Amino acid sequence: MTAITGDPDEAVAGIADGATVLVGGFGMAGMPVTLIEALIRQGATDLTVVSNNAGNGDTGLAALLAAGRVRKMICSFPRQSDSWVFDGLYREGRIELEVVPQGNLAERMRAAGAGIGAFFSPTGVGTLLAEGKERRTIDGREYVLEYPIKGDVALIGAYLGDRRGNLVYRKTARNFGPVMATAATLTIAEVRRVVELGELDPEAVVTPSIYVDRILDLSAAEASS
Amino acid sequence: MTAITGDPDEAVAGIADGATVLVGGFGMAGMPVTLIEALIRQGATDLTVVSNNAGNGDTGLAALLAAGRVRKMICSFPRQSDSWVFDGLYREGRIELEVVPQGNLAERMRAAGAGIGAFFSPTGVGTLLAEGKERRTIDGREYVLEYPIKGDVALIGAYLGDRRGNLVYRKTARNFGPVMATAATLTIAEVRRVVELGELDPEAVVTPSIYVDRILDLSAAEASS
Amino acid sequence: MTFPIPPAGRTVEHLGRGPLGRDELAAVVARDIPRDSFVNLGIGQPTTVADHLAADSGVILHTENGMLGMGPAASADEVDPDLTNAGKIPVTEPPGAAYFHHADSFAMMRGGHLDVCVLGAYQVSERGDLANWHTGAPDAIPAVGGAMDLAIGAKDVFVMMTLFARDGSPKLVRECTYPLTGLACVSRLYTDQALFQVGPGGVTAVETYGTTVDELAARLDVTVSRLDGR
Amino acid sequence: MTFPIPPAGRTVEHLGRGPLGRDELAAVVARDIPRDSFVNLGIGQPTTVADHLAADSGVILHTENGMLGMGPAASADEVDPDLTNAGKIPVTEPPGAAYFHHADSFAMMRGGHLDVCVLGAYQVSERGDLANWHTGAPDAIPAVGGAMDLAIGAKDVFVMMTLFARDGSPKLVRECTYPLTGLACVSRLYTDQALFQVGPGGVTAVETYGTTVDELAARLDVTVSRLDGR
Repeated sequence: MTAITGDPDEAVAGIADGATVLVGGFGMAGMPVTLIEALIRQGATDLTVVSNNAGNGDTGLAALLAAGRVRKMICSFPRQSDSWVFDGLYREGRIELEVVPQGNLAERMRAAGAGIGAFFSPTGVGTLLAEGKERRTIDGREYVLEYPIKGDVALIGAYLGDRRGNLVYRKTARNFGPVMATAATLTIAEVRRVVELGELDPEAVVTPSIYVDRILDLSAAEASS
Repeated sequence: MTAITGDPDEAVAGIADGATVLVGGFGMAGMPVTLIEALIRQGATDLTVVSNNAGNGDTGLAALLAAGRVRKMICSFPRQSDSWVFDGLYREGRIELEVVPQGNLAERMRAAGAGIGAFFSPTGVGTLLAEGKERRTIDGREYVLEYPIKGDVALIGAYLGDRRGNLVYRKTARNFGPVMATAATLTIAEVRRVVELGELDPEAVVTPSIYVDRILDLSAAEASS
Repeated sequence: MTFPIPPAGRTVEHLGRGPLGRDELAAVVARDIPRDSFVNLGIGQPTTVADHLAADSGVILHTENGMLGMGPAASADEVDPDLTNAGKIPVTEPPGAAYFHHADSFAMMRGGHLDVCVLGAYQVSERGDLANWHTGAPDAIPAVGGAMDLAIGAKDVFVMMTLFARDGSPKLVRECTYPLTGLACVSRLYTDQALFQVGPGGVTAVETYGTTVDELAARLDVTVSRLDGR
Repeated sequence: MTFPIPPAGRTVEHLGRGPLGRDELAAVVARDIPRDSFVNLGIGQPTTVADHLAADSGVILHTENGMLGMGPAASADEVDPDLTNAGKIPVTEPPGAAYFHHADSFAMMRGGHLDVCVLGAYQVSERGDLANWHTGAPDAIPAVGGAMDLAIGAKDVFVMMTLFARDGSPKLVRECTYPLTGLACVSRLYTDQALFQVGPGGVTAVETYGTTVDELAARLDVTVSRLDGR
């Protein structure tokens, strides 16, 4: 059953030190900024964060990094024009980095959510990022074996949720949210607004409630703050 | 570019003898009956058909089987209360059968569409249906290696298509259609009606036009017949 | 009638009555499905469990053909050929439902997201092996559907069946003789004669209906423990 | 200015002019994208190819962050932070678009459904190996994004780059010295000096701009063929 709250601190309660945290967003689109700010207050540390980027500017994921809470980043594209927080930590040797091709990153999380033990991907064959990985030729094409990435927690941003926990997204802010929601033990979504049952079109629900443990209703959060 | 026609015979033109044809539907829901009828007239034979069931009653897939065009069925559930056509052919040894667990069937087609070379599935481990398959223990759990199922052709039923070829489905008639659309070289969809560009909600498109080669517009077919 | 949830740690023998009827069995299964669970009910008898879920149970039904939040069977004037359950029976769409395609539906199962799945069976072994898809008879047409996916695809797999076949042979066995559907996947076995836990710890009777644990143990070829260790 | 599509089977040397400017290069790439193609334009210079596609080209743009049918960059009053391209630049949504999540977006790429993908590069080898993600410099922070997925994820991979680096060394090479993005994946190489086919058959010049095939061959360490076999 999905718990719905307007309190960001309640939404992130219980995240443990050492947890693997999947963080949605592609750049700032779909980034669960309010949940990340709450996670900083909550204090969990020694985290492994899985996210496409390694933070932009000084807010959101960048602020979590700046607070020294992240031991390791697993991402596809850490180096951006505004990723100075990560860049600094990395150059000082204060953060570990695993670079994963973006599609393998998404598919490895899908595999975790879909109960797939491992899969052969053609992406990265013959490159540095496939070094040490099992390789196989299937039907004349080369593949490397990729394993699931499972999260203890997923923090995602969606557009609307209903009272049951079904989610819809908005435009390209959808990105990693639906995949991460399936891949974590505890999925927490921030949404702009929670609507009544029946207000979302069942044909257009992207993340069914089974994948959503907690929803932070940003409209309620604003109303009470 | 998606070709749109109101002529069922034009929609199925060029399907070759010996082709592997993915046929959508779960029972009759989502079954592309008009396309199958056209395929019977078109005459392609020696087909391998991949579909969840092996025909119901005397129409659709059952009629294709009855016409003697199918060499082999790959399906999860051939035996149904109204699958007398398949049952008869099978007992007479006139059709080959590969039974695949339903989720592996769907995932093997997804793999074909997604460029995955093979994947480790926990489904079927230790059963007759996994005999002879590569087995591996990953993280303490047993898996069998499953390979993609690729179609030369997919025949699917959808609800609406737009002029570009984007598709939406209706309720549980969605079933295998979206997966099969990704897994075939030539995807042909029958839809109740083709709508103008912009009439489908971009958030709710299930099968983007890139996966759709031809659309049979049933409303146009009826108007002209 | 329904039975109260048995007290933890004690095996309860319901005597002074016969074995459970089909409806009673479905009611016992329904009783044990936790509130607000996500549940898949298999084709056939398991489908009837839905009729015994309390209106306020919060249970959300999954159907393998791509729906979460499935409603009850459709009445004659509600029938929509595009909306069926896994048994191809027309059902309804209550508010809050969601549709998805087959790969997503089975990802949901295979990924272990369902809380409970209820299945029928030919045989269940003391370790929880399940045989429910194929009699192995030479003239039988094999058909598995989603059975193997469901067997490995829920946190708890409940089986409901009669404890004995028509010829009197037990269907709870040391080793399944029918072709397997899944290994060590069943956690609870609901029968007309008794409710058992099965698994790595072997067979434990939770409740009996119209018979005693000792009487049942005498008729079975497996060791049956009691919750209270007697 | 744009160049006509060169006649089949003949290498064309456009003399009496200098090498292509960036806009001209983008126009040549756009010229060679077949009508009604599904195309992914990489971050940076490849993005500018969109500006040279005819309004009636029928080309449908894919962006890795989950959209098919992407529109042009958003003007100031159209900016929507939820709608960007892979370079995180705000774009627009024309009628007929479709959104999907990242796993679906990369399944579309990896599954070979895109017709053309246009990428930048540090180096391309005569066999079509691509190096475009990492300079290998010890202090560089590695960042791959979708480059490796794109490299293997389209029926045709076009690369656009200058033919020579700032230090004058050729970027079309026998073997890439930069870390690879993908093996034997590039089919056509668009440069300021010439358009080449690369692949199993080695390097073939299709067009040159302000120079001759012979002049270029003298400056490159690879064998350059002509379409007409001379």
